[in-house]
This record gives sequence, C-alpha cells and structure tokens, in this order.
Amino acid sequence: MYKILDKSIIGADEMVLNMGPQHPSTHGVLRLKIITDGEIVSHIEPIIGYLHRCFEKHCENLSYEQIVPFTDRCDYLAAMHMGHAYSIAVEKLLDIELPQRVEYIRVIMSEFQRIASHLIAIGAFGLDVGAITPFTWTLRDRERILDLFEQVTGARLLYNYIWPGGLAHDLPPNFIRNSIDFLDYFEPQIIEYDNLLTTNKIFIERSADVGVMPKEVAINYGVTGPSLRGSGIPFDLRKNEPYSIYDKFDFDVPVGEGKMGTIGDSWDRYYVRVLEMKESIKILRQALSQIPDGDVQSAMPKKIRPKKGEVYSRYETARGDVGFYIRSDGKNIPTRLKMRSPAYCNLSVLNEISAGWMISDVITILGSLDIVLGEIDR
Amino acid sequence: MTSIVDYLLNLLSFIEIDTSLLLIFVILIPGIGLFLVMTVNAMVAVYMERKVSAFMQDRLGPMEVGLLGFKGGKKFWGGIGQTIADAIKLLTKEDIVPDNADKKLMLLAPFIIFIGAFVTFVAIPFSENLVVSDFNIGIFYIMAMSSVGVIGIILAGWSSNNKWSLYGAMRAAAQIISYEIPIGLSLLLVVIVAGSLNLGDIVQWQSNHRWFILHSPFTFIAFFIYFISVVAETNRTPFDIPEAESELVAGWMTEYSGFKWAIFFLSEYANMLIVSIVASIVFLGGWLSPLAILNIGIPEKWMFLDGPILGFFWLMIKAMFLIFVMMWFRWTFPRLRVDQLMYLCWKVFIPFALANLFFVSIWELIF
Amino acid sequence: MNDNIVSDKFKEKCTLLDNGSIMIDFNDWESISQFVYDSGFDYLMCITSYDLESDDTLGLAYNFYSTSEKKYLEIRIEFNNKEEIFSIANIWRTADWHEREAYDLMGILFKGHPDLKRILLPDDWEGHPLRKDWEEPEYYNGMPVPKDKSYWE
Amino acid sequence: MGANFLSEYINNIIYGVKSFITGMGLTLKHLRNKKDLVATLQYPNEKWPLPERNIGFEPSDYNVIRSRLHVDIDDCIGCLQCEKACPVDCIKIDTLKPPKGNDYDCGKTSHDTQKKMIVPRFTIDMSECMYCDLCVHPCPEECIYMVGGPNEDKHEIDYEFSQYERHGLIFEFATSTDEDILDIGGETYLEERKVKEEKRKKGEKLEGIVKGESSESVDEDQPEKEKHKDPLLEIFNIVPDKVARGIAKKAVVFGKRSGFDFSKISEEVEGRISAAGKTTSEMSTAIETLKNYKPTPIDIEDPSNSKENESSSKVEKGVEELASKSSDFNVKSMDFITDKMIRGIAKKTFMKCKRLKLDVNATIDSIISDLDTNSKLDNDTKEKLLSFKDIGKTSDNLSEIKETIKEESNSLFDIKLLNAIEDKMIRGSAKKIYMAGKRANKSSSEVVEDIINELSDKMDDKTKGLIGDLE
Repeated sequence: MYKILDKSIIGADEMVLNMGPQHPSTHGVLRLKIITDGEIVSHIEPIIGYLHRCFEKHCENLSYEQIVPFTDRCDYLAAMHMGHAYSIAVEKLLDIELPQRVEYIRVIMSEFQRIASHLIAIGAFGLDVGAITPFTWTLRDRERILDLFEQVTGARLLYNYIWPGGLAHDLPPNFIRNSIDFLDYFEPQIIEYDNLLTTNKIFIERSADVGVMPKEVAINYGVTGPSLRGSGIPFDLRKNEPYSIYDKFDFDVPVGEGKMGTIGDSWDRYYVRVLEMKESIKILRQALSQIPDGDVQSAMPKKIRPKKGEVYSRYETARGDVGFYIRSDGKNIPTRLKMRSPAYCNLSVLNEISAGWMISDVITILGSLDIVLGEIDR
Repeated sequence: MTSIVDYLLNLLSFIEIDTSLLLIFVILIPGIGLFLVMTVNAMVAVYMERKVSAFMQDRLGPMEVGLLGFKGGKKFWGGIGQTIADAIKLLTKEDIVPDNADKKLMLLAPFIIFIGAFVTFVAIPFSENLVVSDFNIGIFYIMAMSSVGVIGIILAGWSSNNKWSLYGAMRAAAQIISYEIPIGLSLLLVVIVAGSLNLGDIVQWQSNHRWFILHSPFTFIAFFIYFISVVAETNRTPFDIPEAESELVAGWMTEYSGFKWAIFFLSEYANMLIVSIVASIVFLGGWLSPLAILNIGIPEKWMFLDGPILGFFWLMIKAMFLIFVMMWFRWTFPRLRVDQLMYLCWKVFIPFALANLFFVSIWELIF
Repeated sequence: MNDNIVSDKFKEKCTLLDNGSIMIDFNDWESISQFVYDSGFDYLMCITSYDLESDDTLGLAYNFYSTSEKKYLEIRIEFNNKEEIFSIANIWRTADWHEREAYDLMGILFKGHPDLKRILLPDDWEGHPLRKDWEEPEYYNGMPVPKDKSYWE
Repeated sequence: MGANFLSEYINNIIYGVKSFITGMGLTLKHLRNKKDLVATLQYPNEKWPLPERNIGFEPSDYNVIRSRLHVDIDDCIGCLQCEKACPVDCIKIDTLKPPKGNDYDCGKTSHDTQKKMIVPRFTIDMSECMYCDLCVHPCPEECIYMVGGPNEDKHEIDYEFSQYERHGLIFEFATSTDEDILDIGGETYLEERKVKEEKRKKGEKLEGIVKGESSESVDEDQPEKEKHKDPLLEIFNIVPDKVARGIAKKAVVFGKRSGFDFSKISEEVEGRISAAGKTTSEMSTAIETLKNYKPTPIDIEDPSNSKENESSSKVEKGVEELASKSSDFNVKSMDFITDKMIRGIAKKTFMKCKRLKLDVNATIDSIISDLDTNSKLDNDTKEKLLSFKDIGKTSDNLSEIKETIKEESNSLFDIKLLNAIEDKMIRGSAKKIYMAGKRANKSSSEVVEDIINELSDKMDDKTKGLIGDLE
C-alpha cells in the first residue's frame, strides 16, 4: 500500500528525540535515544539500566531457597516461568527426581502464566497502536487467571510458589473445576479479540510490513520466543528440547506466515502470540485431565547444598528462552548466578529493524517485541 | 428565519440610548447564551463519553461523585457530578508554564481555538427561527470560521517549546488543512442541489423534497465522506494523531494544564457539536421530524410535531446521535499513521468527492 | 552431550573439562571463535563472566547452540583481569550487549568491541560490582550509598 | 496495471469498511449487555475477598493468603527460624534466657511445649517485608502467619495498614513488660535498649549518616562496645592456620578463666599446640609475645575479678561498671577543658595515643606537648592534666614517645578525624580526596594540601585550621 521512502533522499538535518525513561509506551523504564530527520528514524540507541537492582549480586549473598522470590521480581509479568526456570536449573545441579504431580502442577501453572503474559502483550500492543478497548478486555480476562493464581499461591503477581525440589503448597480442593470453567469461558474470547483487533483494517495497516525481521538477523541477535517464531523459524524449547514433561502433551508451534504482509513483521509477531494462547489452552486441557496425585514436597531437600560445579539450563518463557548459569562450590550460596534474559536480546535488535520507519512505527515495533524492563535490567 | 439579534433590537428599541450602545448590549445576550450552550454541551458530552467508553470496556465509569447529595443511579448511571468536579479541578489546578516557553503565545493559543469554535456558533440555526444572526452565506461562513482553530493548534505546539508538541502541531496542521478539502467538496454538493448557501433555505429545500442523504446515492456517499473527514477535523480517533497518547505523550497539549487545558477541552467538544449540527442540518434534514420523510400517509393533524419548538429537539437528537457515533469510533479503532492519514484524504476522499460532484450534477439534469 | 569437532580440531589448545565444556587459552580465542561460527553454532546463547577469588583471575563462559544440528557447546576462558579478550561482537551481534554487560559488572576488557561502555550502571560509576573484592562506596555524587537503618537497630 | 490497482484499491476499501462494521458491532454488543459483563469491583463498598460473583469462586477455596504478617507472641519460643529465613532481614528478635540459678518460668505455648526463654523484642519492618511467605513455613509453633484467608479465624484480613510515618510501619509484637525482663535478670538488656532508644530520639534521623560516623559517636562515650575484643586473643590473629589459632585461643581462655598469669598461660598454649603438632614459626612468635605481654590498665583488673559466668551480658556488665567506677583516665576526662578548640586537639591526640596503646602518663605528656606546640596550653589545664598522672614515674623518654607519634604521622591520618568538619558537603568531598590520597598512598601532609587547595574557597578559616593541624 505505502512503501517507505528510501532514506537517502531525505537528508534534512538530524534531530535527537529522547523517548525518555518515563514515556507512556516504552513498557517500563527504557530510554530510546532516537536520531530522526522529521518523522523518519535513522538510528535508535536503547539506554537501559534504570531498573538495575543487581539481582546477580543479591544471589551471591542469598541461599538457594531465598533466591526464588527474587527471580519472580525479574520478569514480573511471567513470574511463574522465572521460578520454574530457576528451579529446573537448581534441580539439574542437585539432580533430583521429581514426583509426577509436581511436574503436572508446574506445567499447568506455567501455561496459565503464558496465557496471562500474552494477554498483557496483546493488550499493550493494541494500546501502542491506539486501540484502548482491547487492552481493557485482555486485562479483564487476565484478572480471571490472577484469581486462579491467588487461589493456589496466595499472590497475584509474584508467587514464590515453585521451589527447587517441589512446590510451596498443594492445589486447593476445587482448583481443577475452577480452571476448567475458566478455559470454557476464555476460548470464545480469543475469537472476540480477533474480530476487534487482528482483522481490523487500521490495525493491519499499522502493523503489517512494519519492522520486518529476517531470519538471520533474528538468530544473530539471539532473539528468541514469539518474536523469533514470528520470523518463520519454528523454534520452541518445549518442542525442540523438551524439558519437564512437555513431551507428554501434543501441541504445535505457531509460526508467522506473513498472512497480512511479509513474514517477520510486527503483525506476525502479534498473531503468533494469539495462536500460542490457543495452544496453551490445548496443553492445559490435557494436563488438567491427566493430573495424578501424590505429595508435592516429598523430593524437597531440607538444606540445598549442591556439589561443586556449573550448570546452564534453558527454559521457554513467554518472552523467549531464559537461561540460568549457576556456579556453585559446595556452599548453600551460589558463587555466581547469571540469568540470560530473553527480552535483553530481543531489545538489542530494535535498532536493526526500525531504522527507516517513522516514530509511530518504532512504538509498534517495540510493542511487538514485548519487552519487560525488570528482566532486562535485572 | 428572523435572527435573535434583530428580534431583540426592535424589542428593546423603546430604550432611548444611542443605537451602537444598544447593539453592543443586544449582542452580549446571545453571546452569553452561546457560551452557556458550549459549557453545558461540554459537561454532558464528557459525562456521556466516560459512560459510553466504560460500558464498551466492561467497566462502570464514574460512579461516586454526586450532585447536591443525589449520587445518580446506584446500578449503572451514577456519578452525575463527575464532570462538574472535573471542571472545578481544572480551574483550580496550578497552571504550569515551562520557563523557556514563549509565554505570551502560549497564553494566546487556547483562546484562538476557543474563538474559532465560539464564532462559528453564530451562524448555526438551532431551530426554525433560533439563529443568532442569519447569514445568507451560512455554510461558507462556517467553513471559514472552523479553519481558524488550526492556527491556535500550531501556535500551542510551537510556543510550548517541547519536541513532542512540535511534532503534534506539525501533524495537526497537515491533517486539518488537508481534510478541509473533502468537507468543502461534499458541502458544495449540497449547495449545488439546494441552490443557496443559507442553511435555512437548505432545510426548506429538504422539507419540500427529501432529506439530502436520501436524495441520491452520491449524496449518501458524500455524507459518509463528510462525516469521516469531520472526525479527522476535530482530531478524534482514528485520526487523533496530533495528540496521540502512546507516541507523542499528549501532542500539542503536553505542556498545558489547568485552565488553559480546560479551554482546549471545551473547544474540542464545541467543535464536535458544531460539526454534528451542521451534518444533521445539511444531510439529515435539520429540524424536520423524521416522520415527514416517511410520509406514509400520516394524518394531517400529526404534522404539528414539526413546529419550531419541537424542531430544536429533532436537531439535537440527530446531533447527539452523531456525537455518540464519534465516541463509538473512539473506543473501537486504533490510530492511523500520519502518512496513511494523508493517503486516505488525498487518494480516497478527494477523488470520491470530485466524482460525487460530477455525478450529482448529472443526476440533477436527469431528475 | 557436547560436540567435539572443536576439541579435535584444536587438539593441542583446549582441555576437555568434566561437564563437557572446553577450556581454552584466551589469546587463541580469535581463531577458535571464527571456527565455531563456521561449524554451524549460529546462536550464541549466553556469555557469563565469573570471578575466581584466587589471585585476581576472571573467567568467561560462552554457551553456543546450533539451531541446525541441535547441538550445545560451552567454551570457558580463564585469564588474569588485566588481559584484553578478543571481542566476538562482530561475529554474533548478540555478543555486543553481553560483552558490554561483562565489562560493566565484572570489568573484563574486550578488544575490537564496537562501543565498549557501561550498559546497566550509570556511566560515572567507579568499580565493578560483581567482583568478589568489591566494597560499597560510601558516597556516590554526594548521595550516601549504604542504606541507613539507624532508626531500626 | 490499472485494472489490478483499481481492484486492489476497491477491495481494500470494502475490506476496511467490513472490518469497521464487525469491530463496531462488537463494542455495541458490550454496550448493550453491560449488565452481566461488568468486571470491576466498586472498592469502598465491595471489598475483596467477597461473596462469589460471576468472577468465579468462593474465597473459602483459598489455599494460602499473602497479606500482612502477624505473630501470636505467646506461642513464640524464640527459635529465630523466621529471622534466618527472611531474605530481606526485616524481622528482628531479641531473646533473653534466664540464668541457671534463677528458675523463672517462661510459660507454655498453645501446643504446650515448655518455653525456655522470653522474647522481649519481636519487630517486623512492614515497609521492608516483601510478603514472600518464606518465614511462615519454618516456624515450629505456626505463631507467625499472614492474616486473613485460611487463617481468617485467627486474625481477619487487613490490607489497609498504611501509616502516616515511615517508622509507623515497624510493627512491635513483643508484649513483655520491664518487670518480666528485670526479674529474669536482664538489667543490661534494659540499659542497652534505653541507650538505643535515646540515640534514636537524639535526632539521628535518615539524613544519610554513613556507618562510620554513627559508630564514631558510640565510640566517644564508652570503650569499644560491639564485640568484646580481648587483646590477649588478638595476639594469635597473626597465625594463618585456622585450626591452630582455634586451639591456641581456647587454651588462652582456659588459662585466663583459671586465673593463671601470662607465663603459665603461654606454657598451656605451647603444650596444646605441640600435642596437636601445629607448631609453626608464627605460632611460636605469638606465644613469645604472650609471655612478656605488658597488660594495659583495663586489662589488669579484668582477669582478677572475672567471675565464672558464661552469659555475655554478665561479662558485659563487668567491663561496664569497672570503666565508670575507677578514676580511670579516658576521653571523658578531657571534658573539664572549657574551650572547644583545645578540647578537640586534646581528644585527638588522646585517640592517637590510644591507638598506639601507649600508657596513661605517655598520653598525658603527648597531650601537654601538643597543646603547647599550638600555644593553647595555660597553666591550670596543665596542672589538671598532670593530676591525672596516678603513677608517680615521670616518663623520661618524652622525646622518644614523640617520635613514635611523629613517625606514625607520616603514614596517613585516620579518616575519622575528618568528621570534625561540620559542613556535610565539605566533609564528603574532603573524604573523597582523602580516599583518593589513600589509594595513591600519599602521606597525610600531601593529602591535607590537596584538601586545602581543592576546597579552599568553600572552607572558612576554622575548618582550615582544623585540617592544618591534622598534619
């Protein structure tokens, strides 16, 4: 419809625009130093570190059990994933064998968290593009999931529920019934979002063909998660490198096909998240029906004191694959804990894919990458 | 179509002060009347907008603030006094002026926009004989006055010395000026058929024949072109690019707060009222009751629904419905990008408007 | 599970560690990194910098993954903290930010990095927090750094 | 080209109009049946958790709740598990054990386990707590829990506990009165608490006092308080091998408790070390220094009246009363000098000598010599100082002592001396220059020059004089 002007003919003198740390659509405390000629953006330098709490220095003074609430605070929109990823890493270090019930509950919790996180990503993306109503609808549905979480863990956002070696509590009595009710309520809602936002002409105009990320650029920048799958690469850790019990469930990995524009544009990244929600519902239904019973705290070691050594474990969160590199030398405190944050790498690709677009497109591309600053700045 | 000003002039002619003083006094009365119309309209429209947006987003909107103890309905329509509370808050809020902003221009900008809207009301007939001053060049005057607001917007954007406002002002300038052409063309269409610029005559023509919207398929399309470009004229979604919340923080209104921001708000809703009244007068048969066009043999005595008093209500109902549609747009659509906005205006509306002009004139020849 | 094309190609330079990672010397990292990229490890997962307390040696752990052959590779370098390590930011673009973070928090210098400056900490911050011998400064630009808990003892 | 452009142009518009209509239809649907779709909660009159609405389920389903912490103090046995588990250390507990003889009954908990100590202080700083629920799990008596939800019967939910003042959020759960503490024998604990209370009242609020400063004021009015560092044990710190150091120290403590003199204690240490086969060179030098150790005044009294009492508060009490009773010469005795300047200098030299562990009369001589070098010495302060000299011996090698002070002076002066500067900003920058100088291990004169020419415009002459004399 409208191809962007080729940049060379603009040549007007450049202006530095400071989309500062406090801006309505930078998804957190992120500062974008944008060099523009008029509306066209020629270079973006994301400046981060405003939310840096030196999580890794904290971990060098906290015991393994005490680190779990801190991992929640890294990616506060997908706290369950962080706890799960950390617990898998520590269990790999201790090589503990978990009872099946714990694995099932963890998968159920993670898939609910994935839906909740994608709901916020979709709502916020709609808000960045200008539609306000989808944001309130997605948040209304997310509240239902948070109520389920509150029922199980007591907290709505930062759960401290998945501990290395097991879980903090077992499921409450009729949790299964409530979650199945929620899934029945939620399935038709996705069709409603589709009608309101996905197939809306203006939305397509604003996001199709915008910020196209080719395959090689994505891999070279270490982009992972829905943003990578939007570029057409069917890489999902739960499918390619199955951890925990994901190999028991059949679900497929949605990939961007460039329906509304070229493959790898913002619309694809957005639509992959919508399809992923459907897949998560499929996994949830299977998991909820097959959940065995047993004691969730049986494999929990009293005192976590892993042997000397290193481990690097990967986990598929809502934003990409988070990696925990833990070095321990026998004490109950890790000597070094490094968290490879997916949004950190996803954000680094911003300059590459948004040069030549207009300012309102930078907001769209940033929204489609779905970054969370707590996880980037750690 | 006697205008209020002449009516008052000969009413008060018995006072023997010299006529120019009397004229000023006589003009003051409708002036205050118009200002009241604008403020009341803003109050009602803001409350309606908050409630409509709330229900569309599965929430309840303002429920707490009451008026003299009456809190409004318990179930859904509470919070009647919310807009009054907002108005008082805006008036008492500190009016921050950034230090290296151009203070005089910054103070001037909101009043230019306000005057742009205020002056347009003079030529708008609220009912058969309720018009402040009856111009025989009605539509032309309204078109001219409604483009005064642009200057105020650009002034506001430039004088607040902030990159975001500058962006907002540039975008507003491009948008409003380029959308005046489709508006002009579609109004021109009506003038060709009705043969006169005077709004009264246009409504008169519609009462003799049919409403313009039903006159011919081309005027039907012209109504939609007019309506959508008028939404762009008043910076409403999906064309609210000048004050895009998610990109430009608040566009050209970023540095304003308190009283000056209230003036912007007031004139935005006043503009909405103007354009919806003009749309209903020109296309939807002004103060003619819809029963007339049906003319399915309603007995004669029912025609009394058409008198000057009731005419006012019919006009207001049509205008309110159009304002509701504007709000409906706001809570459904995302925002267009600046270049898509320009594409829509120059590549879609203007060609269609010109085609309409051509085909309607042929239509006139045939029928 | 680790791949051994690298170890048998550079037999003499690298020693195989217990958990399958490869320890190499830092000054032949330039040639090995080019070889690693060519042999299909196109996805650099993570660069971890760690501090071995003994006589100020620092360490770097590179984790690679090959999306085509689905294989992992971990390369570790340990060196004195004065050394300059060859920067692989021009081969894997994601290393740009990871190396800036390693410099920022651990103080490892990278040779040939496009713009090596602090990424998480404020630009005028002295010292590298993740070092084991790091002690909290009393003042930062006139603001007291340690949290004052006098009202609470 | 024209044809497909036109067709693309037309169905572009048609598709657009179709999607507008579906979108608007949706929002209208929500507008129409707003009755059952409303999802918000009218906060003041509808509170969470509330009876089940279309949202989903009853609060009685709750498995656990995360809200404010509450402690049933009479169940608390003072095991400090929760304090250890808390990642942000926002729980502070003091426990007092009744001494052996005193058979004070601390009472039973609701699970009727007999309590062995009382808990005079159990504070949780709610502004620091991150509600992570880690402290509730390890508690053996389940006396610390989060209010509401499944614990509704014990304590109803409270999530509106905001306060006007930050200290208001420090919740004190202990209820033991002063009488209980007194008859359990915790007088020193009460005094300590009074000291802390009054220090907090003295207005050291939050304007960023650095740790060094606050301990300075504590140092001033009592001898070192934090950990009772016994100089005898310090000798063995030079021994690198931890195990050997442990044996040696145990031997010294045993020797002291059984009232041996120093030569006997050193034999004891030597015997145990050789038995364990840990005799290294540092160990023998340490034993040598122990043998001919010259006890300072505080130290002489200590072993003689050291009654056999383990509880640290007892030892604390001994040192406390000993310091105030004897007319011993310490920093407070300088207070008789009225003029602030002279008193400042006198105290400074006293601190310097104390660090050098010089004995009483050496310190007095050095103070007198310092005062007259700055021509501040009048004869009545001189008599007063000399009167403090209890031991008649006039130290002949005055000059020798002065060298030790001077020789020490070309190494860097202590950073705490910079605290005398009143103005915070200058003190901050002066310290920064001092740190820079220290890193570049300059001598104190060079550092002082840097400070003066760096901050000369901002400083008034009094502080300049003060810094000058640091040289």
